[in-house]
Amino acid sequence: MNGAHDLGGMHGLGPIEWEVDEPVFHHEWERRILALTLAAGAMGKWNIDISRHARENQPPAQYLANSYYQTWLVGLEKLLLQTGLISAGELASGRSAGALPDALAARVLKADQMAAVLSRGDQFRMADEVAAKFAVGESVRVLNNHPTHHTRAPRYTRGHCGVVQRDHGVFVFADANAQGNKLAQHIYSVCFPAQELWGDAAKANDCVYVDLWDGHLEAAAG
Amino acid sequence: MNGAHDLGGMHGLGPIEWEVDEPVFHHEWERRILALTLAAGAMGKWNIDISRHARENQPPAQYLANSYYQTWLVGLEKLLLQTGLISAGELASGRSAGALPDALAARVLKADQMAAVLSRGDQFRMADEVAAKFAVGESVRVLNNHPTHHTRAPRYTRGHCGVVQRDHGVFVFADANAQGNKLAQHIYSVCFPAQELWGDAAKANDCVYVDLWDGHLEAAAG
Amino acid sequence: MSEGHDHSHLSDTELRVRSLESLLVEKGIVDPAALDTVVQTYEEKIGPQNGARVVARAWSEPDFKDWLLRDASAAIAEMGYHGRQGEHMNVVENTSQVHNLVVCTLCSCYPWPVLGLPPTWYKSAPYRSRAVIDPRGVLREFGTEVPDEVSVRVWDSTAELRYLVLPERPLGCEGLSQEDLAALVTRNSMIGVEKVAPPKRAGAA
Amino acid sequence: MSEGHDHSHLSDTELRVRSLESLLVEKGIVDPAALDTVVQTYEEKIGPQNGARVVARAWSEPDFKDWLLRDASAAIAEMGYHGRQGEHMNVVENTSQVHNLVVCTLCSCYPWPVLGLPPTWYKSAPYRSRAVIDPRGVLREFGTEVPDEVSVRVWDSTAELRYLVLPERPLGCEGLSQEDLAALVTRNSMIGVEKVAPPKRAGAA
Repeated sequence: MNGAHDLGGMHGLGPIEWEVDEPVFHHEWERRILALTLAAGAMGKWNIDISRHARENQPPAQYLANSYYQTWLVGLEKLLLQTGLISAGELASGRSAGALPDALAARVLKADQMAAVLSRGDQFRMADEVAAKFAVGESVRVLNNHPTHHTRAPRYTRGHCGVVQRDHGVFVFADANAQGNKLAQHIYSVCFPAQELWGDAAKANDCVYVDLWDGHLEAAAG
Repeated sequence: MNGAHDLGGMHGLGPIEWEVDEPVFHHEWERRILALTLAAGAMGKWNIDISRHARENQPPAQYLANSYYQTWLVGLEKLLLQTGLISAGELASGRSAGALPDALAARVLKADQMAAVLSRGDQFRMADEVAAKFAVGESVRVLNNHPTHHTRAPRYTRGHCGVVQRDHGVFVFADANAQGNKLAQHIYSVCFPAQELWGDAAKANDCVYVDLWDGHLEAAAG
Repeated sequence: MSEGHDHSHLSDTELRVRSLESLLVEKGIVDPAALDTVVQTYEEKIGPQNGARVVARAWSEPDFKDWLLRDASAAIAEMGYHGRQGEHMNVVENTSQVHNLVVCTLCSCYPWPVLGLPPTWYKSAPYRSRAVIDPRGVLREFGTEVPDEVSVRVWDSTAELRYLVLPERPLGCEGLSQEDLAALVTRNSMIGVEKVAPPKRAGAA
Repeated sequence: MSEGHDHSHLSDTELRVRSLESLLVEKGIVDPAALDTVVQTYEEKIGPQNGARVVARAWSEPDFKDWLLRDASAAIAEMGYHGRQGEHMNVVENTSQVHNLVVCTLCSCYPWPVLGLPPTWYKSAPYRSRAVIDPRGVLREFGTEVPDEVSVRVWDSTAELRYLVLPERPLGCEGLSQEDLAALVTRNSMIGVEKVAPPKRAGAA
């Protein structure tokens, strides 16, 4: 979706407010929403792309006004409701209206399992043997598509040409994964000259590298 | 500027909430800010493009949360301060700290003059004899520029090709006018096939017409 | 955001506008009577009835219609409609093959002398964002279904040209006066989000 | 918006989070001890000191540096750093000709196992919007001037690949242990918004 989250190239968002010796968290509730999000995610009811979409798919004024962890809260509430893990009544009251079914309860991570899960991480590579559509050195163009669903091709790359700099291998395609479909595609690191993206005001020797899937690209004249 | 005001093609902004038998104004303050804006504008301290930029150049979250007339209020306060017609202290207190200089006071419109000004309108055409850079029927590409200043070339047209459908003649160039520079340029109605702008999901027989100046365009291969 | 928050926000706005008005009046930057003139002009005098008369005349007088499509500013001015935000007019004609829709994606430009001030939805982010990328979806939201074989032309008012849609004259208008025809023409049909409905026949339910 | 409004908004958030936590615990969706494990992991165990050790080793051991640039995931895992948000690592090297900068314009992807959780500015709209269109302006805001003849390469983390910048080893590091070298390496230098400063000499002001 062409949402407010797709920030690359936007103007008017003000100076970068960096903080010396910034703490990891600024508020206790930030610790809690990080932990709740990772723990609830372990139930396996959604994947990372569904979760990204839940966060980005907010009214743009709200997305831009929210802090990072406020957006995590919005996303988690939405995912818990969408998947039926909690009901709207439970969310409003903060009280459970019934225990979790046994099959789900069995998936709840204990502390030691959690440590193992964080240390192992997730698996986004896929074992499928999929031929690469593009070769390193090839010129590609990002398809000028504007889907309303989740996509990882930023708007500032659409319709622009770059060169495949590296083939990262076969991964799950995020745009489809956000809709619950597992497609195996190559991801490429595509190098875009800054002037191709932003015009002559950009510097001739600068460039932007973007990781894009087969589904985002078409061959371009070299 | 690539601001939140440049809304063409954005998703996630919700349904269109139209109202049956909508009144011209919903609040008394809307009447007042409309009138104040037109009356203060008559002092000639800014032009329409400076005024548009004052409105659009707000923090994006604020721009999107504000109603139309709230944005007019933000714009007018900013213009009055920038041009020195009022001081920050006067704005904060709502009380005048000194009378207007005579030269400015002479420009204040009385009621009958206001009626004439509204009925006459403004003049955006320029008498300059400027050769058209493009002919009707010619293919043009919108320059892929991303200036931080005011521009009337929407982001969704940048880098895209269309055909000059009509030459409207010579007008003041908005992008420069917003910076106080009067440049005379032709404006063209450029027809973009919807698929050129939005990809294959758009309908083949739909199109978008955008009014663009010489300064926004370059020749494209037919 | 709660309703409560929204209301307090609106009344902050109200206070800011009142304070600004009293400052500008006290400082002599604006004349109170001139402010009233502005409000009266756009609340009472100028509105879509002007555009409706232009449309009705174009439906009735082929020469006027030709003029209107060729030089809208002059043809409209001849009917007495001119001025701010309508200095440079263009009229685009709906036909059986073409449906036109007007938007201003960058702000909310609108032809004031013929349509008055724009309605809230025209100025809203949902309309401005979607009219160019999903015009048929927008039209559907207004109950207007445009057949696939008809081209939709969207006019984004990015410059000082202002657009008025000349809707198709509905069937069943034979013998109607220009005044009766004008009464059929809605503001929305001149923006292009709906069509003009045929006249209700006397005695029909 | 006033300060007061902002505070009440934050405490709304606090209440919502507390209510959600007590619901999820009561319903058995999360285990309270597992929540504490998450917080401890990212607040106490994992942070930029991990990445700094990777950098110091790459500065000290040419074979490790080659491995790191060729297969970052494996080289970094060998040092014991792996897991969530660092499954597929890439290391990009700053040289006298190239300066690298990492961003995630679409959300805030960041290599957690080597840098910990991202700082607020990295997740903010100002950084995410400008890093790709005006990287030199962003660098200047961090006090980093990149000469015109040096290429700036921006890495937008749009997929599940995570980026770590290998900064240039500063002058004056002769004889420093890997531990001393690691102490020079800042989080910001591994995102690419600053360079690593040379060590302060003993006795220098």
